[in-house]
Amino acid sequence: MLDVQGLSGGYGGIDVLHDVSISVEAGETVTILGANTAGKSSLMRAISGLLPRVSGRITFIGADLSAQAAHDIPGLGIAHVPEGRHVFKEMSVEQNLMCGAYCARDRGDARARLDVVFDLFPRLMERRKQAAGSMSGGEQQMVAIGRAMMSDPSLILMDEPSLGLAPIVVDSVHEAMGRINALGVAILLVEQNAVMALSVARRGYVLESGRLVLSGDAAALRDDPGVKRAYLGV
Amino acid sequence: MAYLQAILDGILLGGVYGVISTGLSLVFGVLGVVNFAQAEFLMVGMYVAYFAWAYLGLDPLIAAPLAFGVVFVLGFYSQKLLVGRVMSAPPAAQIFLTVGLMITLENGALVLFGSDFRSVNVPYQIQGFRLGELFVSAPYLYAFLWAVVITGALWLFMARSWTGRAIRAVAQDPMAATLAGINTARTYNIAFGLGVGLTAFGGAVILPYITVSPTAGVQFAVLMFTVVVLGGLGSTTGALVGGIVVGIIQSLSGLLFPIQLQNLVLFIIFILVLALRPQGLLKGV
Amino acid sequence: MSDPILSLNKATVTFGGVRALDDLSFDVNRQEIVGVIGPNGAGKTTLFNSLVGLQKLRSGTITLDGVVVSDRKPHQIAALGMTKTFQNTSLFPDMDVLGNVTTAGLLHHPLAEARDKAADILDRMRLTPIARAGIDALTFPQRALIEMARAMATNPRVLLLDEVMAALTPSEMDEVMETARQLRADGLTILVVEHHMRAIMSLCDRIVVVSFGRKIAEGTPDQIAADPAVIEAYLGSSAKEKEVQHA
Amino acid sequence: MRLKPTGILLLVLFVVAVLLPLGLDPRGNWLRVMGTVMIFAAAAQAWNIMGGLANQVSLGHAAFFGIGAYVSTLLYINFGISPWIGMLIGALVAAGAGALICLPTLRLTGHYFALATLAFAEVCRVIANSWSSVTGGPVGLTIPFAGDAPMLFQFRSTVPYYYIILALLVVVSLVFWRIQVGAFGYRLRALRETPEAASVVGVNVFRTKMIATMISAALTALCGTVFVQFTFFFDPDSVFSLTTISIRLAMIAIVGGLGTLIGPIIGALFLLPLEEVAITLLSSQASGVAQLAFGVVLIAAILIEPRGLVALGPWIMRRLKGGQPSAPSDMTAKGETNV
Repeated sequence: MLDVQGLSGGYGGIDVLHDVSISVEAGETVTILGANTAGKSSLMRAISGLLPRVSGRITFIGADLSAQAAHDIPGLGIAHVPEGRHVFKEMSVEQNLMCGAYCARDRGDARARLDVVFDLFPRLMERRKQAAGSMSGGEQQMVAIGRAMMSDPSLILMDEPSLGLAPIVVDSVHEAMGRINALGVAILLVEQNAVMALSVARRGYVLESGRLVLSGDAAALRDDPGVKRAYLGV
Repeated sequence: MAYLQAILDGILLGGVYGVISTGLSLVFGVLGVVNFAQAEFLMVGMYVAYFAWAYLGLDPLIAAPLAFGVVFVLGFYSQKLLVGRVMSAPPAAQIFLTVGLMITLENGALVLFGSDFRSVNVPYQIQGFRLGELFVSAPYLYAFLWAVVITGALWLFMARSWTGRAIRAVAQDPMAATLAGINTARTYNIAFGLGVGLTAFGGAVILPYITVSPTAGVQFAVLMFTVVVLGGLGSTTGALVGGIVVGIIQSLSGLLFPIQLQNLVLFIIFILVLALRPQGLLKGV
Repeated sequence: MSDPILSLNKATVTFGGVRALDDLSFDVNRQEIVGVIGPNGAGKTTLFNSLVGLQKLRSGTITLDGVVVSDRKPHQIAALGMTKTFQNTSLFPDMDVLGNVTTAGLLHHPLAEARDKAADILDRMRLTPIARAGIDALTFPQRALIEMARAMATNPRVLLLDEVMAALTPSEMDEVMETARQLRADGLTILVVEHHMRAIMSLCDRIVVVSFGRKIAEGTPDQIAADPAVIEAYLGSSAKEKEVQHA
Repeated sequence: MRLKPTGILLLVLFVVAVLLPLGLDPRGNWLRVMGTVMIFAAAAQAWNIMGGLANQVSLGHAAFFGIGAYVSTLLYINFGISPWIGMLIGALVAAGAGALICLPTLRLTGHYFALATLAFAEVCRVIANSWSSVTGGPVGLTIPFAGDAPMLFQFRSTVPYYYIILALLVVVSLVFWRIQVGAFGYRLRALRETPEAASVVGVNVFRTKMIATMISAALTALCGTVFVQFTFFFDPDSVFSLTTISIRLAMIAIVGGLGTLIGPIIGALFLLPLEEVAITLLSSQASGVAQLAFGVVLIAAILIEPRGLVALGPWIMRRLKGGQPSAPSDMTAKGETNV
């Protein structure tokens, strides 16, 4: 479904990605592992059109993404939950979610989709009128994921969804991912918490300094010394 | 009683200040650009309403939506063709661009319309209502009511419409807005048009009690900035409250100080607020 | 051999309700190279900003060679001998490389001397060929090296290096590490925040591990690499497991 | 190396300026115009210390300009103190005002700072208009005529004024240059975009900005005094004006080239005669045409080349050397628009 071939790119004169190729099949969960500054977030940003300079080929269900403006990409069915959540702080939970439906293929569906999200995160239903900025990190993460789900995506990019969250909250985010995947939405996950990521994902890629160094089944990666090395350097 | 009357006048005046300043606040809140030319768009709105009255016989209150429309288009393209091109430039470039726009609009009006002071003639111009011992001037009251209506309309638009939501989303987090599929550049154009359009609307409704000339905007410039800074740059509800506060201050200081010093009071408030609470007095209250 | 030049005592910083630094205490000895590591968002950059005075502590103190510096301004702390480099670099864009380093030299020298000193530092770091280059023209590794050169020009006694090795090639990294060791031999104390574990393990005498603003481990590189709490903080674990309290 | 052509150009301009009165009718309009050009070049140069080197864009320099004008004139009218001395006192007062405005506004940057300085100048204007017993109010002040009295800063001919103004421009430019190349200039440039990095390597950001503001204010006040000695008459709306002083100073610097020594000189030489010509040519037209052109030029200058006319220098040099004009197309467009 998503096919990235020979992707390089970066900011200004500096390349942070070098010849990266990955793919995601429909309905599958794939994780990208690697230490900080390995280029994981940049890869995500390249897919959703936010990386200023990109070369290589990115196609999504046959459409060439590099020809699209960043704001047109969500409409094609790719939602991106950015690192740091980026909720609209001064809007209520419900308004945040509605913004997510801005690009949906059928806006008339927005109310119905709201129910899907509330089903996913009952907590958001309870807090629907609360300003998103006043919520806890975990709740904000739910808002961010819920907002992404509002656009009725077929692929969702999640960048560090457990960053800075307490363990118990990480657990519920983890759980939600399973339920989202069960709805038929493919997930591309970037996660510092490698153990968690590999327990959710079917396959994984390992990036080191912007280059792909390892890929394979989650189970195989879990025992691969290369993963530990990429993180701890030992 | 004189004080009560002054407060009443101040509220009526302040409601209009609120609408005028809401436009400025909207532009800043969404684009992060202080539009030094905002007051000149007010002047343009006044001229639109004036000519609608002179040639079409329209009451300025009826022509106000027309003023909004014309200035919206003007603003949309000002943003698209001019301001939008320096959005990522340092503030100095933005400041000078809007200052250039200010000079251009003011003198463009001077070239086109001459320096004459023009005023409209409407039947309710000198009418009023008695409220016990208080006097309510009809044109002030109508302008105030219109201001309240348009503010309500703006509020509904921002809360309910897709475009309104997009504007707020872009204002709060452009990156997340892009990821939600919102075209930020287009949203900026709309927000700028909306902001200057609202200010122009305010210019039209005050035409029954004020004269228009190419320099008509200037007297509102510092006033607008004071209102907006008082209410918190970027906060539209703050601008409305700030407008009424400034209206009352201005009206009361008219009782206490000679006319020339009225503005001084405003300026001093302005500098003090900037210095002590640049995020605005009303924000977070 | 406990001779701390820098001491943190229960340093706490909060943003909103979040505790970015939470009762953090540790010492750095003279001429030591100490690494600070921890997962993203652990508070490492906040820690460095607090040390140089860019971030005020909510409570606790920071002492530099017996002087309490946690209530001082950044330029005063620089004058007392502690400065830092910036992650992702924050060079002065309106000056060339030499100008950047010279400006820092002005802290203790008049202009002409500061310029000579800057040229000398650039020479020692083998950066003379780019001394007249504008900042825009530099690659990221070059910028990181200029950050170091600029910090050196303030004659620091304690130098904080914030991710200078990100995006360096292995040989460039070796060069930076060699420079750091040389500086230490000349009497400097160095604190390093780095994601690159291999570099930090081979460079540092001691490592402090921070997670959620708290110190979760402290020790030699070998001790740290074997520490289960550290491995958990980095690689994560099943969320059900209790957080391991490490003494 | 890059300074060399600029240095030669400045030298040429200086020599031309020195010789100019020999060629122009001493009673004619053009000598007065050139005097005005140089006053505004000097004031814009003073503005440039703050706006260009420290990147603190002030839209309120009329405050300092007007303070210079009022202090020296009031001291002369009321106490008979020579404007030569009043000018220095005015500069001190303006420096004090600069420090005063710095205290509350120093944390402000960009738009907020521009707004605060704008309001400060407006406060000065309103006070001057209202405090009639001292300032004469909106009627303005006329400097009593004393004939040829060099000690009192008065001359019958325009020529001495012309040379005094030239000297003023040279002094302000030297101060600017000294700051630009000196240690202080390093500190200013360091803090303009990256104040945190500057402070971490030892720059006292507060003090540095404050001193820059005081110097800039004092020099602007000197220009204010000289300006009113030159025009004999002024009122609050002319010396404290937002458009004809505050914005004009900023505009001259930005059109010429922000933060450069030659920028304000080029900017003034370009804009003021343009304005003069426009007024002369278009006097039969509706008023406002010249100002309109001003606004358009300002917008065009920012959109086409935010670095100002100075950025054209290298392009012109390449053309002069006969090299292939490898300038990108927007450079060509700029050449046609501005030159």
